[in-house]
Amino acid sequence: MSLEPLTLTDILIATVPLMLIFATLFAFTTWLERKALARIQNRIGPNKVGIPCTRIGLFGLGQPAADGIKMIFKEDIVPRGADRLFHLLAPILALIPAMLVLCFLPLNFPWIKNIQGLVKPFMLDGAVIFFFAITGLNTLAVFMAGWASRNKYSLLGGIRAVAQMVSYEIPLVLSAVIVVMMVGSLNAAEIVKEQADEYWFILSPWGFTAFVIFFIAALAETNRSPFDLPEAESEIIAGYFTEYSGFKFALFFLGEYIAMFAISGLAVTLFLGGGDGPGVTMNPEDQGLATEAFPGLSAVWFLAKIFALIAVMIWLRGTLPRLRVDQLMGFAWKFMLPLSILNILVAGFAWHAEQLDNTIITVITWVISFAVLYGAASGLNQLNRGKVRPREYKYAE
Amino acid sequence: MSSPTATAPNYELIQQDGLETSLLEVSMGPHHPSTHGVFRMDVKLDGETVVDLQPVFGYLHRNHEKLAENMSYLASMPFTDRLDYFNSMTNNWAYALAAEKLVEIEVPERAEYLRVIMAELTRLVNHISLVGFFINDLGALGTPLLYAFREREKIMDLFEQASGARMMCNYFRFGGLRNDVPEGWLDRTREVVDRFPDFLDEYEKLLCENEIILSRTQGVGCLSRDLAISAGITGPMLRASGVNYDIRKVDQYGIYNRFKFRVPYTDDDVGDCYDRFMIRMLEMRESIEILKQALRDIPGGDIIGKAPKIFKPKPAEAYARVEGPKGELGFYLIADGTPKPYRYRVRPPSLINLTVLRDMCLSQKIADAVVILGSIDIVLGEVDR
Amino acid sequence: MTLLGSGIFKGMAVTFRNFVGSYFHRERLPTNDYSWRTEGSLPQHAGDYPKEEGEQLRDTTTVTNYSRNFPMLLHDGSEPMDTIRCVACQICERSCPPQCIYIEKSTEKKEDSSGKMQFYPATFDIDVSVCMSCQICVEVCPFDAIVMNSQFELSTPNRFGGLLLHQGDLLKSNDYYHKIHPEEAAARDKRIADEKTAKEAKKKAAAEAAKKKAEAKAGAETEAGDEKKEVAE
Amino acid sequence: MSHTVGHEPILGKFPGLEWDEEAGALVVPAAQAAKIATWLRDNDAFLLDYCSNVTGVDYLEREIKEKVTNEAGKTETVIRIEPSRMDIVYHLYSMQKQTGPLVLKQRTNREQPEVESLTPVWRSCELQEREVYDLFGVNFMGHPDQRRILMWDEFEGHPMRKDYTEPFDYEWEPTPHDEVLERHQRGKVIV
Repeated sequence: MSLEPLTLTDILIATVPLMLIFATLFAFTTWLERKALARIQNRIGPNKVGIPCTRIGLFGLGQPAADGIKMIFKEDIVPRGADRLFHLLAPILALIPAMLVLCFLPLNFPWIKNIQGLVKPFMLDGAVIFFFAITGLNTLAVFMAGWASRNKYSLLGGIRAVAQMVSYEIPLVLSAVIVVMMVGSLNAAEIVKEQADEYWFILSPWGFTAFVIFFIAALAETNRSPFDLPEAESEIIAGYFTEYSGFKFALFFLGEYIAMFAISGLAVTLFLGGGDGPGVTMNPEDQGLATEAFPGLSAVWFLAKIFALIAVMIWLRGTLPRLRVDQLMGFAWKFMLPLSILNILVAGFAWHAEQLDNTIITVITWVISFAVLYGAASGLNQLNRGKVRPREYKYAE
Repeated sequence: MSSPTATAPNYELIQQDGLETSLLEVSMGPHHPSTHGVFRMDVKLDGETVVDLQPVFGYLHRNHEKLAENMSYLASMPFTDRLDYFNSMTNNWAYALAAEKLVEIEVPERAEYLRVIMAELTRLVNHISLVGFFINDLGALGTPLLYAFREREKIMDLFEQASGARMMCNYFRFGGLRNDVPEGWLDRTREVVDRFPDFLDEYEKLLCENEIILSRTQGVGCLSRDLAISAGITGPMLRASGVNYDIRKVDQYGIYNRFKFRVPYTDDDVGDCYDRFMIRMLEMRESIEILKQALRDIPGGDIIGKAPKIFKPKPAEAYARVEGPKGELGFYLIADGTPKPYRYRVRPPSLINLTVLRDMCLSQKIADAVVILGSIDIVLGEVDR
Repeated sequence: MTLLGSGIFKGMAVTFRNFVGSYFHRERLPTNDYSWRTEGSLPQHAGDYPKEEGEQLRDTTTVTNYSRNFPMLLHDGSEPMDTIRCVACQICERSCPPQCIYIEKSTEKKEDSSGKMQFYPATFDIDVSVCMSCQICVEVCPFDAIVMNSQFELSTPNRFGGLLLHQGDLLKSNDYYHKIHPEEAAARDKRIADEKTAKEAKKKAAAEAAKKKAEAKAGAETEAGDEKKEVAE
Repeated sequence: MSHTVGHEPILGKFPGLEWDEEAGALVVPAAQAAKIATWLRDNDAFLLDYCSNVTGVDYLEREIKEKVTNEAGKTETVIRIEPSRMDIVYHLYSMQKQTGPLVLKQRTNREQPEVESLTPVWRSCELQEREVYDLFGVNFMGHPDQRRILMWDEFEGHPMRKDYTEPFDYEWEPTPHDEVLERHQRGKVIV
């Protein structure tokens, strides 16, 4: 399919609404997170900030705006002896890659249908590779912040972040590889189409395993609890952004949440069928575009799935304590990596079994692969756990 | 047998290809989110591993002992509240016990029962919030802490109804208590005590099987039995190191000999953070048993014995100790016949339990140092006095 | 063998139950909506914060009824200074642990509410920035003149003057005391009344005994002598 | 109930060991403290393995008026001067035998107080002896790490001594009730 070259207007129409939507969603997500965490902890959460100059609370929906205003007007403090240039660049660099990858999520917004050229971003043939390449930049930003702050806690946080992000990149990519193997394409739109035609990959044993690995690695990539070591509050104050305040801190914050959207978006694309859902038919001949019951339904499904994943992230954050740094690395290298390699093998065999087009063989393959994966996971867990288990205690009368 | 002392591991800086490395010296505190107050640990790190650690005290020092020596006996009572501000009731009790040893006042029956009830409620408050803080130090986002505070609030309400204040109760007097509990207080306490096990069940479900908590706490901050005894560790921390020693059982002060309760302890010589955490969880159940018995048997009657109007003991020395929630809380008083104590000394369990902080933290990770500090259970008001 | 990650799932179930429960079970949600009715009615007591007005009046079990904050001086009648109970004996000043009470005794005596001639405090200041609400002044006071208030909205921009409460700020009527601490106030009034009757009975008995004694001793003495004796009592 | 430890068996074992009846304490000669402490800890009859409380007591020189009945049967007031001294008090318990306390006192002069550190015997003395050093100025020989603990390193003097006075340039934050404090400092007796 040949495409016309993009004009500036096309690019603006494609990117500006996207950024606005996700900035709004970011605001909403901070509110959602605070509210949900509060309820998990049996508090009320933000409930006062609503419409200014009135007593209408609107469940505290004005809170993100108030926070934003506060952040902007706060004094920007740079520690003496800090590397001012990199101290400034780090939050910007944290935001840019996260924003950039949003463009490659196969989101079918209604307005892009009319502009033929704008389909192109979704048809980037190496979307998945591109995604990982760009998100890898985030590591650099975090370390830059840690180093430039001239603070030992920041430095520790930066070092932790680099180690953690590099380690978890591997299971993250390896679990995405399975989907690429199954579809035979790196194109996000094609991956979605394949899932709409066949089944969502999360429903197969190897897909499920890959999804779990991907999700855990995604938590680690975005520094979410229980892998929030780079910003571990109880150990190293706030990690790499200890010395950030005001708008720079807000940028970090924004970048973190946008990265969350991006990586959940990728998880949705790879495993949860993208914009697929009731009322949506993916058009095989027109890659990535869908026939919808009403315009934008596909995008709504996509965002709903993203929010489902984010809700789970919040839930985990409200429940779990943090891992220790050696356990974190051990978990990546001793548990996730072997399991995802095994998963690739299992998926390969299963793919060949599916090629036979025999229902019985397919069912048997599924059962066997489920058993193999669960057994391997349990075994690895036992190996890693060692002697750690609940103990019995004595009582003296 | 020589006393086990701390030795730093023979750590050598690596020099390679002309590149010089050095240790990262981090000053954790005095304002750090998880030093539980203004406490400082000068930590030397090799990467994430703690190579050396020096606790630094004194940021909250107000010379409580000197203050008390320039004050009447009674006037020090409200200051004991501020030692360990989580357990003002047990602090009061220890001080009252020491003063009662000086002048030998009979404590009425009802007051003795109420003292036990207050002390055990305090133990619940302390252990439940300690566990909350401990899990917070592990990195949970305050959820267990806020559940703990939800329940603590109910007990705090009881304290407020009885004594007028939630934390600085100032409720005990030499020879009894300041005032009787209001009408219906015992019923409300019964209700709270009866519902507490449900909460503990929920709490245990949330925490005790969690794989992350297990792997974070087991094998971390091990304290051997010999070192624990030698270093004067007391309270749940001692029992977690495998020594069955509870002053409620040993001294049987007050009327603790009338209650049937068990003392949880571990038999193996591990004594890690998990043991300390679990011993506290189990101790709460035993406290509930004591509370149930005390609330069942409490008689009516006077609340304060015949204490002299002006407290002026003859020259004598007295040392009284109680099993506070944090360990052995002792008061050492020397009277010289004036209305002021000649010497007033607090034996702070928090400070002495910190003796072994360095030994437990060496060659652990920095994240563990925070957890170990959390599991020791310190309150800086008591450490620095 | 337990399920993989079962401990984590159990924990998540607990948090989920709390999440849902916080919407349905009041007691899971200890905090209340931080709101009061109108612009004018700022909170005065701790109980005002979590509670609606009506609810708070009905509730005698919580905060205001028992809590203590800073001391106040009691007076009996309508005119505070004329019926002040304090006689400036300075016991509280001496036994205050942080030494935050400052009293100056009046030079002349004045009639108190029961008609007795008494000293009164010319100055009675409490520095509430130092006061630690320990209630020892209340315990040592032999005249029931000082009791604990539960008012806590005392914040002020003036660090020195604003936190030094003067006699005028401290004087509160006995009715007010009954309103904030009903049980305690009733008990205290009962005790005062009991002591008074006991004292009067004792006095009466003593007087009668003395009378009898006097009569037995010197039945023939004049009435004037008897009167003299009674005065001496 | 906890059993107090009988002191009689110890008295004969070491020369110079005294029993202070009034305080109920064993007064050990300063040079032998560590030896006696080790013996008390390891002897099977005592097994005092747990040192609970360590503190110092500062006694100024004081005059004691005593009424003494002389030979003639008359009572007369005798003024006895008790010399100043410094006591370091140890409260010992046995965890194995669940007995205690036995009070051990090291007595020294208060001008140049110097005693033997018992930290090598009981680790629990480590921080408490540091505290006594800090607040009383007692020098513990053999203490592994004798530094100030509660006061800062530059601090001069030892605040728990009975004759300690605040330096004139003591930082003082004015409060509205300075007058009250002044009146108290003018020497009112606190009841």
